[in-house]
Amino acid sequence: MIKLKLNKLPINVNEVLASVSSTEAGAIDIFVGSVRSKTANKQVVRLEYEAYDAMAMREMEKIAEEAMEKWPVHKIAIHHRKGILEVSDIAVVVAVSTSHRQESFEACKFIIDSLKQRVPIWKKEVFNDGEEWVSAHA
Amino acid sequence: MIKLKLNKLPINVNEVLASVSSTEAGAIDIFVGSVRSKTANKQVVRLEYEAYDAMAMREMEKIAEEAMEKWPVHKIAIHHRKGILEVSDIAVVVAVSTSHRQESFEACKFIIDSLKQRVPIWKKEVFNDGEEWVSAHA
Amino acid sequence: MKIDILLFGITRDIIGSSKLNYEIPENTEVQTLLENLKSTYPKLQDLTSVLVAVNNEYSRENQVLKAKDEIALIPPVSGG
Amino acid sequence: MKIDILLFGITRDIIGSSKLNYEIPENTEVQTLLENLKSTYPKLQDLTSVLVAVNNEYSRENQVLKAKDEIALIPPVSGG
Repeated sequence: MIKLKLNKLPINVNEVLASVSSTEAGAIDIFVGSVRSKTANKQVVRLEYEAYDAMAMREMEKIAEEAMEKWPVHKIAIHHRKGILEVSDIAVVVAVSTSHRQESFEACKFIIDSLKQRVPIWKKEVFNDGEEWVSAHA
Repeated sequence: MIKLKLNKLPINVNEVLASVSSTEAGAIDIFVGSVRSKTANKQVVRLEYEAYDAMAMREMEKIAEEAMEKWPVHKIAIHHRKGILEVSDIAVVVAVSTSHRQESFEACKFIIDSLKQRVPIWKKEVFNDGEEWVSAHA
Repeated sequence: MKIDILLFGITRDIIGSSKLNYEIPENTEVQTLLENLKSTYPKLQDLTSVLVAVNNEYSRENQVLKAKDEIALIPPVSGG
Repeated sequence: MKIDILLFGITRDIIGSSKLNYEIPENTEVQTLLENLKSTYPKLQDLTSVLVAVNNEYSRENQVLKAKDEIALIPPVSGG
């Protein structure tokens, strides 16, 4: 079972956890990505996330389906936030429940790695003296 | 910074998350181990956990320190519950915050693997027709 | 034919709009569209990469565009 | 000398108490204690493993036990 969310609401990790819990799944791995105060020694004021919503949901679904083919996974949840985020706000949570822990780590890592490579979401870092779309330029 | 807990209280994942959050740490991996309804096709009624408290705390601390030597980790939290647990209750949560996600997965996996190998905590599975200390006999 | 191209992030900043109405010949391939856009908007050439999505999927370079396709430019993604 | 041995899990069930007061000669090593216990309580031999902790640390086999050490039997752990 796959639960996806992409909106401007704060992410509640307990809610994500509940959405992948199962009496058959003894292991859950949860990855939480949050806004760091510094990038390359520059102080971050805020981040602005935007998404190509329909395609982002589609890509997240594909990634979750790929993970379910690769590993014996019970449930997967991916919540990604968009809009304006302050330092230490949670930007993304990935949760994977499995019967055995090894698979939960591997599938969770695969999902967040793939999300960062493929899902059409963009973040702009805003500093005191300027702003920059992350990864746009080499 | 290392936060350890070993007691009979229910584990709150949001509390564990908060205890490892840091404005410098963009990545947190959280492992959640909970009670499965079945073991080897036998229905589990409950689990009974007990610990050699002083040594268990000491071993968890050593494991966390080893993780901090191996990886650039900001904070580590390990909460383990003891006493009587029902199906789907959380038995253990390990959380690791790092600057970059790869290390959070590796350190979190190392900690839960080491905990299961070394920390003096025991669980007894109670079935409808008997009970068994897990792993006691080959 | 006229197509609408959805723009996000740095490509929206470069082109100055979140949707570009753009004229292409019938049977234009994705790579030709990209070449044309890069020549109209040279700053696109400075980006690490620009991909084209068609109907919410990453496209192939030689994919032929149709008038009713939903077309979007995908600059380097940075979610997470 | 008399020592107290803390017992947990299956070892407590086998020996029937959470603390065993046990007589050992001066300078007894960990492995000798284990051999003696296994002969007094043969069911300990059926376990996958039994280790001895001394002062909250896993001990070495040839470690010599002292009267004031905190000694515990550690059957196979199963936390998590």
